[in-house]
Amino acid sequence: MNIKYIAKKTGTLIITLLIVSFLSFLAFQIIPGDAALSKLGTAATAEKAEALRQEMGLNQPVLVRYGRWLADFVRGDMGTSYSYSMPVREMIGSKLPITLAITMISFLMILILSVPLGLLAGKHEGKSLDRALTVVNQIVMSVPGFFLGILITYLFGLVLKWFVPGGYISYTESFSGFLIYLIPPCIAIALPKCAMGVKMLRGSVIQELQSDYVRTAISRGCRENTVLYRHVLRNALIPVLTFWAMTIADIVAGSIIIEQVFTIPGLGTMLITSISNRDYPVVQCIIVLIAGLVVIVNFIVDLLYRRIDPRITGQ
Amino acid sequence: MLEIKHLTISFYDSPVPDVVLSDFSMTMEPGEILGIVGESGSGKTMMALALMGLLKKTARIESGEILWMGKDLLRASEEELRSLRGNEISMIFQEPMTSLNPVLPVGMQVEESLKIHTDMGKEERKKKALEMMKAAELPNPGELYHKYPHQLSGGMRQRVMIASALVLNPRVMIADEPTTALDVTIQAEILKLLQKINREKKTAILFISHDLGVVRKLCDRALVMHQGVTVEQGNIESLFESPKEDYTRKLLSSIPTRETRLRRRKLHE
Amino acid sequence: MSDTVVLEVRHMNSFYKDPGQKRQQVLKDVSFVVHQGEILGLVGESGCGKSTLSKAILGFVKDYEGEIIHHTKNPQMVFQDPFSSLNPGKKIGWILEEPLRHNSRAGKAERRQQVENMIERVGLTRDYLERYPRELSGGQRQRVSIAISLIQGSRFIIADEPVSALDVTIQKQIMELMISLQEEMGLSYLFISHDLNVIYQMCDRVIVMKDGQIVEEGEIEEVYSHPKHPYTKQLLESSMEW
Amino acid sequence: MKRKERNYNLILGGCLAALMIAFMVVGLFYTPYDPDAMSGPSKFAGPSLQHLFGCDHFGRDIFSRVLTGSGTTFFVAVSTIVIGGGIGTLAGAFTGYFGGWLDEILMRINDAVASFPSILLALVFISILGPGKYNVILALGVIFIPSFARIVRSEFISNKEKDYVKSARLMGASHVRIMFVHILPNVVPTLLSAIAIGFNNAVLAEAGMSYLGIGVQPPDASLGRMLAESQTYLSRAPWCAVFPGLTVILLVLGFGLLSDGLQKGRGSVSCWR
Repeated sequence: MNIKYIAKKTGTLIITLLIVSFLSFLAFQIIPGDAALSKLGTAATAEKAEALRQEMGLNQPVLVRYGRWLADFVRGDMGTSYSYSMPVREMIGSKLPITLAITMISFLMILILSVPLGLLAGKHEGKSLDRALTVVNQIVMSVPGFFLGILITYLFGLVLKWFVPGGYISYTESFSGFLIYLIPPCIAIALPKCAMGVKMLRGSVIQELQSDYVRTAISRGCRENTVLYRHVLRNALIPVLTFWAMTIADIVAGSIIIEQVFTIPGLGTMLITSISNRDYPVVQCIIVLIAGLVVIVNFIVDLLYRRIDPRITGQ
Repeated sequence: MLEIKHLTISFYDSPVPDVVLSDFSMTMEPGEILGIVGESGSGKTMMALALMGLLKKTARIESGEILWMGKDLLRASEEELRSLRGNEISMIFQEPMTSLNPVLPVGMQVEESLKIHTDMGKEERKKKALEMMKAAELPNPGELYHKYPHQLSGGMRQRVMIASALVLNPRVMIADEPTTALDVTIQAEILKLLQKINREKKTAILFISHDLGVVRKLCDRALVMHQGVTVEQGNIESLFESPKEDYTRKLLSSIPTRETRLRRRKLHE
Repeated sequence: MSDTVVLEVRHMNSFYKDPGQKRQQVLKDVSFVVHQGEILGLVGESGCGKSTLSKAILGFVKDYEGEIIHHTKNPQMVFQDPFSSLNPGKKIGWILEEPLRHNSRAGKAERRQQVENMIERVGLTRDYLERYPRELSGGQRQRVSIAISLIQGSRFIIADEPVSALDVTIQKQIMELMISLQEEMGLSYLFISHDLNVIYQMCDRVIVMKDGQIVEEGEIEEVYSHPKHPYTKQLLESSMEW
Repeated sequence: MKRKERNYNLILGGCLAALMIAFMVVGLFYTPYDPDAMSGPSKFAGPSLQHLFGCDHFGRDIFSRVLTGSGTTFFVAVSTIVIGGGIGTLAGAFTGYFGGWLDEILMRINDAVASFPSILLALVFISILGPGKYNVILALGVIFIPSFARIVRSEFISNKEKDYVKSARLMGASHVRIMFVHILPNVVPTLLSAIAIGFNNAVLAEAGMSYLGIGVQPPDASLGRMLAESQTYLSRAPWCAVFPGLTVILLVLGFGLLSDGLQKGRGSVSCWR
């Protein structure tokens, strides 16, 4: 029934992806210095550099180069790393599952924790339970994820010895060991975001509880919980949905830092090394991938919005 | 049927409690239309909300009784109150747009009371809801059943509210300024509908309004309120024809009518 | 009775474009005049185009066809919602003085004098000048709105549902104030309302609008006792009956 | 009318934020020890009266280093807010007030930029500009423009629709006067709250980037870098991590509460980063 709407949204999605990838591409074209020079390193001479520029197509207009790069990218050729002289695709391919796993686990943690707590706090607004939660929330929210990571490493890794800091287990070795090792870093990412999620949902529930339709529901004889779950929850989730979409993007960004704390060799670690090495093809590829992820998440949220809120029409 | 005795309500929003309703008493008989008239801040809405148990947390009932069939609702358990709401007493509000849940289809909201208070099956509920929507003079109930509130006009939304309030055939319906947000022509239709319902279903209506003209035409009896105090009460005729209190007189003389005018007209030829 | 005209509206058409939807005509060939010293009522239900019309007359809406000719300087407006028509962050005195800062060469003391005179003219005392809008009641704010519209010496005022948000007793006071000012100063009003009784009490002539068109126009008594258009009849009946 | 309840968020947040600002400003001018002076004997010394926060692996006084580090953080955060908030407010005011196609285009760009995590965008900037204090300021400043622009714009749009703006037009006030004399003062509470959150985001972003080694570079001291260095000696000297971390937490907590307090009673749940 909504095929037209979805088709329209998909069209917008593709255009956005094109723009975002073009901007990312462009950003790395204006880097001071010359890709050919950085690739040649100390062996650079004027002639060699010129020849390499020809070979790499650096003398052609930006749009042509973008088109070529995009075509290659879509075909799976994501360029070659300057530092390691190996295809970026291979380098990234093995790291991507790690970052994806971190993102998914953290996001699940956030959902599982923040929805019940947010509802609970909102329902009991002003009571001691809500006040205690709010205070804890406010403090947890202020802890930077990487510092939380350090604290967790110290307390649970070094003092309690529940896990071995730095003892990363690759998913090719043992998948369960891999997942277990990811739990502490995911907690470090999830907790502050979770606190924000609770705050958002609490605020949203409180606001919705004051609305007129709640009064109507009570006047029909609804129980408190029926009011909360049948009437309020769906309305309260509408503003929180945007927050969740942003959270996924934030988790990916947060994982870049947390990977450093727990020495996990994921995309983030590679991104940081590549930035320090000025290994632009790798940096560019990772940025484009993350940007793509953000755009796609927003696309999904848009579709979800329409499912949850009948007022949104497909204009 | 319904009797309120010496009801006093205060708000505790500020350090000094604010009395919004003081020593309010009234009775209501089955099948009558009782009007409560007053300007903003007269406490008329607070009284209705207290009746339904819908007061804000910062409001407190200081004293008094609300007797329903002889039983004091203020001392009743939450469960007992709940079984009355939507079943014996129901309510419609001023803003039909915000009073309906925006994310639920209209049909579901009309039949919600049935779901709560009866053990009717899905089909039976739907049948009853459609019947009620028809009684509320909604065109095309079958189609409207699946629509959402934002797809309806203001007048239709208020009809949906009325249908949902009457679906269990309650003894009393409280109508809090039900036509204030509507255009004159729509207002007239809704008021006619209320009158028809009162006549056909014998539903008593507690009609709260600031509009004396409407109260005069619709109600059997009325109460005039001012700043939380009942100024005067009685049947419509005596209240409007021979008001005893100054405030009532002032209120009556302020209504814009077509019998008086405030200035001499200028004529252009 | 002078026949000087203060406002002419000729063959006005206005369109509204919904994003993605078709163009809708909000005003259809609307023409009328307001005479010096008269109160012209404009009645209609929500969506009939009255607010577009008033906005266009004051230049807030520029997207229209036709002619709007003012024969007075500085036409002003009294708004419906007294809570939003006064800047919440400024004192009444500051707000009242603002038009003088732009339009008069008077010095500070002189401006202050004018402001004080005006606030008393609309039935408030000088100490209101030091208050914020939120400290005033609806009726008092509407008095301030009227003062603002008059302080520049305007002779023509559009009053857009000026008493609709008020309680009846306050409503009457504001209507009486508007009438006494009108008589003293020889003002002309375009008085917009949805309440036929209010229009009846205030106005000399009335225009009935429906779906962007003027369906009936004439002297109050004539229109109210012998309505010609079926819509006018329906309106009158709805409000008579209730 | 109501709202007599005490605004604890505002009081507590205000005090904490003021305390932290004082701490950071002091850090710009004064430290009890030279933050870079190494000392063999006090290597890994625990917290004591001489060294309140203890010493690190070079025997440097952590209290002094936290002071200068916070000073740097303060400088970066304030400069970021000045750039982002200043340009963002102007852009938001003009686009919100006038609307039109320029507004459309700017908001599309805004939406796109704002849906990306600021750290990620900062990484892109840094990978292009190179690390360092001023590049961090530039990167964060530019990245924060859209958030401010969006907030100010939506406030201007909702104010623009109010009758008092029409009334001001009828009074003869010019557009610029309406924007900055009539509307802007009503936007200030929201703007202050946004500034508090923006400050927090700047602090967190700077700390994160410095932790990764691509933010503030030595010799500038920075809390993030201290945290990164402390990790190697975590089991031996946890205080090397705890005190810089605690400083960041208190800072963020203070400004977070402040922002909440400023927003209280305004009904909006902030969704901002």
